[in-house]
Amino acid sequence: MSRRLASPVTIVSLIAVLCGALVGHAADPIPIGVSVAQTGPVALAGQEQVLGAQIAEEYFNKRGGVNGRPFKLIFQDAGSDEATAINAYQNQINVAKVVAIIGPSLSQQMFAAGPFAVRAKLPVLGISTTAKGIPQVGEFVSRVSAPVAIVAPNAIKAAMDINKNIKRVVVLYAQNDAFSKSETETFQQAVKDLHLELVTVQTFQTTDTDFTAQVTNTLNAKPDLVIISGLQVDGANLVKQLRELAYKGLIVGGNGLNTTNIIPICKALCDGILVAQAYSPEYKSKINDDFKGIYKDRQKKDPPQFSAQAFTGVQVFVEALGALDKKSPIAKMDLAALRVELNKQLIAGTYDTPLGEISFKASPGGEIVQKQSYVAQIKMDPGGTSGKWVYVK
Amino acid sequence: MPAFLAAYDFLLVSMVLAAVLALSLYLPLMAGQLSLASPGFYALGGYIAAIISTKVFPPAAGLYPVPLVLLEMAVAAVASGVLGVIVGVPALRLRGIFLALATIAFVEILRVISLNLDVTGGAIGIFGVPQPFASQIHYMSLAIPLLVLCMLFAARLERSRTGRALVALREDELAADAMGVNPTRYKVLAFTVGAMIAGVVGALSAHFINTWNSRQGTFDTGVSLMAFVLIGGSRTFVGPVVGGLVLTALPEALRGIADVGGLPGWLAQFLRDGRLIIFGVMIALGTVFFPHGLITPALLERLGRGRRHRVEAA
Amino acid sequence: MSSSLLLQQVLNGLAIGSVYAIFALGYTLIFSILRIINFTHGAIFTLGAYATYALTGARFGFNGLLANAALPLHLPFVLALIGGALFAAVSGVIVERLAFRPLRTRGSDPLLTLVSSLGVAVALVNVIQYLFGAEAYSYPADPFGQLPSAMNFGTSTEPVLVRTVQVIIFGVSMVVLALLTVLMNATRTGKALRAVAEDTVTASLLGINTDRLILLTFVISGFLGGVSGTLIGLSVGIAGPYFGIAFGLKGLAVIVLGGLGDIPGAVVGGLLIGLAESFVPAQYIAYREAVPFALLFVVLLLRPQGLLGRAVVQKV
Amino acid sequence: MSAGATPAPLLALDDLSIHYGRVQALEHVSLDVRAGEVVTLIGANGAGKSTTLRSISRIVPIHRGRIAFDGRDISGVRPSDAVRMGIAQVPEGRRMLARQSVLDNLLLGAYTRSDSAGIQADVERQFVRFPRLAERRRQLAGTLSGGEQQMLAIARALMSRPRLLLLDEPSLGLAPLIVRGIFDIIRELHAAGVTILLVEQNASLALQIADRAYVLEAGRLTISGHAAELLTDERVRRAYLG
Repeated sequence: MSRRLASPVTIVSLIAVLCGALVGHAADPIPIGVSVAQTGPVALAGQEQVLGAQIAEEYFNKRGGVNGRPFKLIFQDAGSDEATAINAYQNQINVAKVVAIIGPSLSQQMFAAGPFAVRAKLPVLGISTTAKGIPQVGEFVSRVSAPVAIVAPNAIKAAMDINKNIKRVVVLYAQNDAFSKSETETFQQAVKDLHLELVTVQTFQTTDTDFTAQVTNTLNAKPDLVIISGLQVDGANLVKQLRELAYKGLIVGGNGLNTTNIIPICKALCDGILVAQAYSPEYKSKINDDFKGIYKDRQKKDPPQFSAQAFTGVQVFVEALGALDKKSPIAKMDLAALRVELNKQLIAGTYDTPLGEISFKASPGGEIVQKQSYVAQIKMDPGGTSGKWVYVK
Repeated sequence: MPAFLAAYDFLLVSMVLAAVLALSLYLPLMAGQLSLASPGFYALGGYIAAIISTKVFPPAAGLYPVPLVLLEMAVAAVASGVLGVIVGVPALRLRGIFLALATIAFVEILRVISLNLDVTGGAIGIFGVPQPFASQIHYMSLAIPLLVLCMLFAARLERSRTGRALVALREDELAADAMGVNPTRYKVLAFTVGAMIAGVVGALSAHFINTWNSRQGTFDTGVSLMAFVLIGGSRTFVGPVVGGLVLTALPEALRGIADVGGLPGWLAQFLRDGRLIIFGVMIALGTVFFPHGLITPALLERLGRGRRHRVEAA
Repeated sequence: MSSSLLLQQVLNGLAIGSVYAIFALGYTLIFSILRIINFTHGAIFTLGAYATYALTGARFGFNGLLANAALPLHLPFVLALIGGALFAAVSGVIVERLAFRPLRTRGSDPLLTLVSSLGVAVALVNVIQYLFGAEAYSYPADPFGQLPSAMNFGTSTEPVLVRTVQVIIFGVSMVVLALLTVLMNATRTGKALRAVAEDTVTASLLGINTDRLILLTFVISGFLGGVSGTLIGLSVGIAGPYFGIAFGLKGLAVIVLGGLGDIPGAVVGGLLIGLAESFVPAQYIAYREAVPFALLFVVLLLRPQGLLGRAVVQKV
Repeated sequence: MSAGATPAPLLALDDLSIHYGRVQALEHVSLDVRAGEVVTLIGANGAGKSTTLRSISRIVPIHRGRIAFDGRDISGVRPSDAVRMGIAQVPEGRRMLARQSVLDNLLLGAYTRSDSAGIQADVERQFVRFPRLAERRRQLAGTLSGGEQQMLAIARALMSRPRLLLLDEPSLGLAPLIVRGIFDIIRELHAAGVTILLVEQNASLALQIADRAYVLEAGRLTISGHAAELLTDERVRRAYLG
């Protein structure tokens, strides 16, 4: 937004804020935008994110919101494409006048919409945008979704602990997915660093349903370990088909497989997948127990990573707003100043979230620093209908 | 008004760009050729601009120079034109649905190539495309002239000998051939100009949406363009322009309506979550109630005549 | 290449191809009659898969209007499959009434029918999401009883494995092909359908109620779409509302390769594309996705009537 | 309406107007055909002759006027019902179902009937009438010669046991010898009592076999009368027989 346009907007919002202050402003909920994919092919992720965010909204408001003042989430569908994400952002920034935005769901969408937040100077938080380059979009763009650099090698090491004779590795990834593409680069580097032999790299598409060609190529390469970077549905189908066609070795799944949603697809065949996790439902902490409890109560299963990250996104903003309010009361700030200060506070803070303790790097601003990372193995019940993650390390 | 512009600057420019892109599909359709190749050239143009502006000219502080954007647009036009001829000459021997399918294949092949090349950044694409303007609305200074130029071109074309030849081809290729219209030449011409327009729009769009990747300019885009042209009206260049403007705005308008206060909660909720259901139904209904599109030459004639002689119109 | 690998790749190709083929059959049937591409086929295919899921009495997921709801009945899988296919057939009828017939009776530009079918497809996909959410669903395990997950077509030392569900899909698509061939060539209705396909006006002049036969085509196509949606869902789960849409684009390549509107051609086209995909060398797998479209492009330029097809009258 | 105190006509067109878009194809056309008659409609190319037949078969919409068949208004029925009521058409250009066999073309001609024994008998009857078709019964209709296709088109139309046969330009594109054969058949059908409305560009041929005739010019009926009279009518001679 240009200065010329911004200034009238600022004046208008300033007046609005002042008027609001006169009529019991403190009770007005603080608007926080949530723009994730509620329509289009990415909606699977988006719907889980909405659930997580909604739980956070209730949970934190029940605990007094922002120092006694409630906040409310404004949902604007960011769709599954770049243009819709930008339109949602513009709506959040200029119409709903939110203090901060959570989302969009895809890294590519953040590359498109992020600069709009940078120009409007309001903090936005990626909750599932893991491609490299997200915090570099600019000041005001942060994320709570860890790029896989640390977790991925750990998963391979865990596999090597289980099977000491691993030498030959096949890597498969969804080539049309930015997250998988970023993740596989990390995995492939880790394979080389660990002096394993990368015998073949096979690609697929997230929209694929048949993987027999890739499975045949994989089996021909006689691997000891298979590493898969994909999203939940394609990833789980690939696992299923690998197992059905008699692959017996270990499987390491990327972060895309870190969801209970894969269980209905690969059922008993999910057993034994090692998953590099940015979130684990097994992580023990007060906040995660609370979150997991509410989620399980509603959905009768463990929360998936997308929901946990969305919850975390809301939590981070709420706590940052609270901390900021204690330094200088936010009710007295105009919207523009509040947004800028909130961003500073956001990056300065440390948060105890369901993902574990997180904070942000100062450079590049907004990159997540996540204390915990997990490698877990899926243990399926004998019936093959339910299963759980068991920590490996 | 400034508040409106701030909220909808992106949408307004998108609408104009969609209208231009719709014209790129309309031109071959003037000659009766349903080509869905435009998204491919659009994608190509976007990659050209994104690569030039992020890799050839290293990013510098401040705004990206507008002349360089114009240069990228020119490069995109030339590249799309050349590719247009290469693809067009063999493909335009096909007619009807076969041409549509061949061009869909062309777009898919380009998509897979862009997923595999290093220079295009695979699925992640190219990001951080520099901005030539401080505000999105300033993109209008390029988008509007582009639209006007394309409309003028289309308007002139419709009245020219070439335009009549194209229409003759649409009505009856054999007859047109017999009349001395060289079908291949005119079809390739219309196709190539359409390709160049799409490439130019792509180049501008890469800056406009800050990033470019293999999800831009796919089959889905082609489908939208086809809806723009046919719902808008495929017998005059005004049709695609109106179609592009209206249909781009429609989903966002539905979002806006949902935000208007006073609606019952369930209705607002449905408008928000079911936006695309309504959009789809409206497209289907549009074809039923406007079988020749929203804008037809007859309508334009009536509007024009109505202003002059009401009596004659009767 | 070893003979067992060759056999493996051939079988893989046939297995993938039969999925394409069974999807494409309903697609090409509509084309053969109306000379237009019915973009709603992917959505109807998806609807069929969801309907079967509902009829088994399974519970819906955590999103959408019907979250956690379930039908109060528990049909055995085969009955649910038939019920799901019937549901898809009824959906086909509704689609024909809403998106196709009004345009036909107004004599509008056939291109417009493409657009209206696209509009309906967008609406249907989003209705599905609105009702059932975007998550993946999968059918209960072992719907056909205890079958091994794969069958061995090789020796015990050099196994050549094919997933059982793909063998089933292959079998079903062959049976469907045979039934359709008999229907089209040996029955009065089939001959009338072919007459409508060849020349609607002449068919009318012979006393054939073309509207009714077109409707029947949508019934058959919808039924086939429903069956194939369920079968493919059995193989890979229902991957959300866009499940069928992903097949739609590749389905186009399939039906062109076989000759647009040609019923055996759709099966041959599907199998050929499956084979072509399975023979992509491992190191070029990244370009596999382009193979059907490269084939489509080349076939169109060299033989627009398809590999099996005869020259067709081009409408659109 | 026109001549005769004879009983109600089998077919009556009353003030029929049809337009395609803005182009007026027929204006205020009224004509009738009585049972057992051969009536011919002659006129130049584009005068609206085929449109008249197509409107009777109900494949073009009517904008004004009405069509009565056997005393019933059929303006609103669908084409398949018109066939069911007894109106069969041999369309211009013959319009074979080129990809089906001769036999299947015939069987489809009987689509509105369900008496399989009767249909079988009628197929044999057509093969007696057109021995050439009997020889080629398994052949695809598209492979027949022009004359054979015309025979098949007529035979196919007769398969519905029509009470009114509409013939659209049966001589079109055929060699004179074959045309003569086709007209012999029309004469035979007339003798057998089939009611025929014949559209023909070859006016002299048509007038020779018809009982009555109408002349259509630019969508309007201009002259009508007994065929024999029209053969000698100066205006007709100059315009159509010259």
